[in-house]
Formats: sequence, structure tokens, C-alpha cells
Amino acid sequence: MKTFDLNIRLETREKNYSLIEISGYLDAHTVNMFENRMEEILESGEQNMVLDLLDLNYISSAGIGALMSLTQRLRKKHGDLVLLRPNRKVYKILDLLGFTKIFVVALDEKEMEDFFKSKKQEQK
Amino acid sequence: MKTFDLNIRLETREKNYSLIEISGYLDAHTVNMFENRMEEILESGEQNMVLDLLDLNYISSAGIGALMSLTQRLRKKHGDLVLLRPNRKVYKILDLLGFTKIFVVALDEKEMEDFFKSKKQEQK
Amino acid sequence: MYDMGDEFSLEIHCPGTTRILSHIRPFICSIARDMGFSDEEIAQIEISVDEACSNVLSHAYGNSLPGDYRFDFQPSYQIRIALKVAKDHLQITINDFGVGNKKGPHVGVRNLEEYAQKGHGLGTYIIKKFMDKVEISYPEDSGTQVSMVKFLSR
Amino acid sequence: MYDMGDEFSLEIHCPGTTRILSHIRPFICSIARDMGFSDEEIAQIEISVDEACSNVLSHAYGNSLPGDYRFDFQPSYQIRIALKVAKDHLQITINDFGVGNKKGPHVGVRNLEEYAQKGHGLGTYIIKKFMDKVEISYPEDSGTQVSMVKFLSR
Ligand SMILES: Nc1ncnc2c1ncn2[C@@H]1O[C@H](COP(=O)(O)OP(=O)(O)O)[C@@H](O)[C@H]1O
Ligand SMILES: Nc1ncnc2c1ncn2[C@@H]1O[C@H](COP(=O)(O)OP(=O)(O)O)[C@@H](O)[C@H]1O
Repeated sequence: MKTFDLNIRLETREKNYSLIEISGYLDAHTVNMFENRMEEILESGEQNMVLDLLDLNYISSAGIGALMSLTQRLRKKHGDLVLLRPNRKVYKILDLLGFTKIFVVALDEKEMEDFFKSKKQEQK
Repeated sequence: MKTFDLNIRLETREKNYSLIEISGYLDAHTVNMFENRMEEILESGEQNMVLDLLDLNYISSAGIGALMSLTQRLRKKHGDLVLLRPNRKVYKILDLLGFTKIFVVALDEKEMEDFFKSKKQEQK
Repeated sequence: MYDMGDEFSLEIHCPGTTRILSHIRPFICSIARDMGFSDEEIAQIEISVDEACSNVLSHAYGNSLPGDYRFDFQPSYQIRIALKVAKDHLQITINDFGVGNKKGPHVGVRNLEEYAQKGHGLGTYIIKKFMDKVEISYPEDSGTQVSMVKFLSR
Repeated sequence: MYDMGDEFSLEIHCPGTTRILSHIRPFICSIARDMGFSDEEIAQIEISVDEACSNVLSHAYGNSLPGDYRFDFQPSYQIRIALKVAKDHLQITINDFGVGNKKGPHVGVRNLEEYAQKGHGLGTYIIKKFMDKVEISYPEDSGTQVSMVKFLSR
């Protein structure tokens, strides 16, 4: 059976965010599909998005660019994009390029929840 | 760090056989190394050999040929070669080609021990 | 799956060294997997390509006899692997620039009994067993050409 | 590691379709791993090659603007990837037969702030950051040539 290039699964819609599982690879080939799917979720009015990257094996500039514009759009709405538990390789690439300073990266679910808590605190 | 092409590790010398772990791939590139190592073990007077193939990822005709001549040489000495727990892919290739009828293949340690027991019985 | 409406081709030109085999394999498997072949079919394609390439290394460039595996590194000795990815099949053509059929006919064994006796001829047997179409020819400007096709079962 | 005493080269000619990218990557990684590069270095080489190939698809064949990713499938559009495996380095050269520098200079952003504003130019930035030597040229008979080298640290 064919293993898919990119799988996107809307996991839950929590009170404050949508959790979306991304598996496969995010490159110039799959980025259009990714952007279209994210667009749908954005249009449903979502302010915060969490991408679970556990099974994302590869990301290139096309994918990083899509994450970048998604982040920018959510931040305009005072929301944010959280990259949850990227694997070693994806984390390393993002880190070496400096993107771990731009994106919100959470290494586990606790870090993600802490991020949303402290954000709520700030907004009070 | 480099992951090796082929790793060969003499695990134990039991009373009746040598257990040798083979990991990596056994193709035209690595077959010479394999044959040399097997030759050393043969020369030490071994009559029965068990190759633990759990971590063998690939075998081609070069590798099958080496197993074939090893089998033939051990059988001349009234010994045998047992292929222990090959993975699905390696097993499938051997099976589709008909080699599971020529080689002694043991899917687990129990099957291997049963083989040696019944062989002992026969020789009595 | 390739849903581009059209087939496409690609080529690899690589040196006649056994070291290359372990790099060719994941490339071929990646394409076959993407086309929708099953794990079993992928393994069949993988070994068939590997056998044809190994044969180039052991026979095409004339410093070994059947059954005598000496894989010397000679960088000028090339293997060309051409892939044609089509909607319902994968065609793989392996070319070398070696001795062609000057050393004798390119035939494998007919069965495993024959192989157990002779100790060689298994490569061609495997290719013919696992691929749906196999053609061996000797183009004028090159040595041997082995062309093989595997059809998608679905 | 390659202990054959000599370097060797190989080439891949493939069509300008994004689908090919996911097949090229494991091939490049397999060779880099075999040469002894670390996991981190392998990831750097992988993405650099991927960026150069993606650029061919998005820019070389003239139906898209910077930042506008339209990867149409046009089988006549080729990418050539040449690898030179040497004792202490890997050289990868990517050639296309497209517009070359007719659309403007081939430069990336200088830093991430610039990228955050412009929204493009990251590919070249990545290649320059991760590879030890990068040369971009415009051969007469072809479009753009991006040549990159990574040295083995050990
Ligand atoms: N690329 C080639 N160039 C020249 N001769 C070849 C080539 N491939 C195969 N042959 C010939 O075909 C015979 C059968 O090949 P094969 O079935 O793979 O078995 P083996 O390699 O064990 O001899 C070889 O012995 C050789 O004479
Ligand atoms: N193969 C190519 N052919 C023609 N132009 C290219 C090629 N590669 C890159 N370029 C040019 O270089 C610019 C920078 O490329 P890059 O840094 O990858 O960023 P981006 O692809 O986001 O524009 C491109 O916008 C394009 O104008």
C-alpha cells in the first residue's frame, strides 16, 4: 500500500486551539496541499493552531515558508502557531536556521499548555 | 557516524553450533567480507552454523550464493546451516525463489533447537 | 500515485563499483513505493535491478569469469539505469558499455537444481522470475542492455 | 567509507516535477551517510540539494515569479544532478536548461528578518548556510548551475 506523502488530520478543537497532526514530508511537492488545508481551518475562524509534528520526517524552505505565513496571519489575529514535538531532524534544521527563535516550538504537551497559559496571563 | 554495510558478530559457540549475528545487507559489495569471515569460522572446525538474520535488511543472489556454498560445505561434514529469524522481506525473497525448501530456516530459537534435536535423534 | 496524466523518465549514470548498489536500491524502492507497488513487489523490483547492475560489475567489463566474483573498482566503467514511470507499469533499462555477448550467451539457470549444481546463473533467473517482461539485447554502440517491466497489479 | 583510493562521479537526469524530490532525497542521504557524514551534516546536505532542485522547478522554466510557487508538470524540463564523491568532500552540481539569470540576480536573503518581510529568498540562504562552498553560474548552453561542496569534518 502506498504510504502517503503528507497526511493532515484535524485532531481536536479545544477551547483555545485546533490540534492538527502532520505526518510525512512538507516540501515543494506537498506544500500546496498543506496550505489549502490550513486555509480551511483558518477560515473557520481559528485563532490558535497547534501542529503535532511527531511524524513529520522532512521540511524544506517551502514548508518553512508556509509555517511562516501561517504564524504571521495568526499573530495578526492575536493568536499563534505552536509546533509541537518536532523530531530531532526537523528540530535541528529549524534550529540551525534560527527559526526556533521565530516560531513557538513546544517539545511536549506540557510545554504547549504552559505556553497557552502564560499567554492568557499576559492578555489579562 | 557511519552505519556499517555488513556487521558480522560471532555470538556464542554452543556445544553443537556457532551462532553468528549478521546485520546490514548481503549483496555483491559485502559478500567477499562475509565469505572471508565464514571461512575463518569453518576452518576452526565448526560443523553447524546458525546465522541470526534478524537485522539483515537485504540479500541478493551474491549473498544467496554464499549461503548456498556454505550449506553445501557444512552438509558434506554432516553438519548444517540454519538461517534464524530472517525478517519478512528477506524471508519473502528466499521463499518466492524456492530457497526456503533448500535452506533450513528457523523462524525463532525454538524452531532452531528443535531442528538440532531432531537431527541428533536421526544420527543415533 | 503519479497522477500527472503523463509518464516520465529519468536516468542515473554511475560508475561500475559495487559500492553504488546500496544507494541505487533505496532510490528504486522510493519510486516503486510512490507508484503504488506492494511491499512484496517493491522487494522484487529492488532485487531485479540489483542483479542486473551486479551483472554489469561482474561480467560486462571483462575481468572475471562466470562464478568468479571480482568486483574491481574501475571508475570509467559505467552503468546507466533508465527508469520509465508510467501509469500502470515501471520500466527499468540497464545499459553497460562492456563485452556484450562476446563471452557467451546471457542466460541464467532454469531452476534451483541446476543452480545448486552450477553455482551461478541465479541473477538472470531472479530477474525473469520477478519481472513481467525481460528483454536482453546488445546494442551496437554499447555492451548489454537489460530491459525489464513490472506492471502495477491494481 | 569509500576506500577505493579514487574519487568517482555519478549523475541523475530527471524531469522537472516536484514529485521527484522525495526520491532524490534518500539517494543523496544514502551516499552522504556512506561517506561518513554525521546525521546533522546529512540533513544539511539533503535540504540544500532539495532547495536547489526546488528552485529549478519554481524559477528555471519561467512560469512563476519569486514567491509564487506553481510547480507545473512539464516533462521536458530537466534537472541534472551530478555528484562527485571524493575522499574528503562531496560535491553536488545541479544544472537546469531554463532562463538562467535573465529574470534577475540569483540571490537569497541575508538574514531571517529580511526573509520575514519579503517572504522569499530562503532557499539560497539555506544552501549558503549549510554548504562549505557554493558557486552559482550560468553556462552558455544551459540555464543555471549551482555547485555546492561539503567537506567531511573528520
Ligand atoms: N552485463 C553483462 N555483460 C556481459 N555478460 C553478462 C552480463 N550480464 C550477464 N551476463 C552473462 O550472463 C550470464 C548469466 O548471468 P547471471 O544469471 O546473473 O549469473 P551469474 O552472474 O551468476 O553468472 C553470466 O555468467 C554472463 O556470462
Ligand atoms: N534554477 C534557477 N533558475 C533561475 N532563477 C533561479 C534559479 N534558482 C534561483 N533563482 C533565482 O534566485 C532567487 C532566489 O531563490 P531562493 O533563494 O531559493 O528564493 P525563492 O525561491 O523563495 O525566491 C529566485 O527568486 C530566482 O529569481
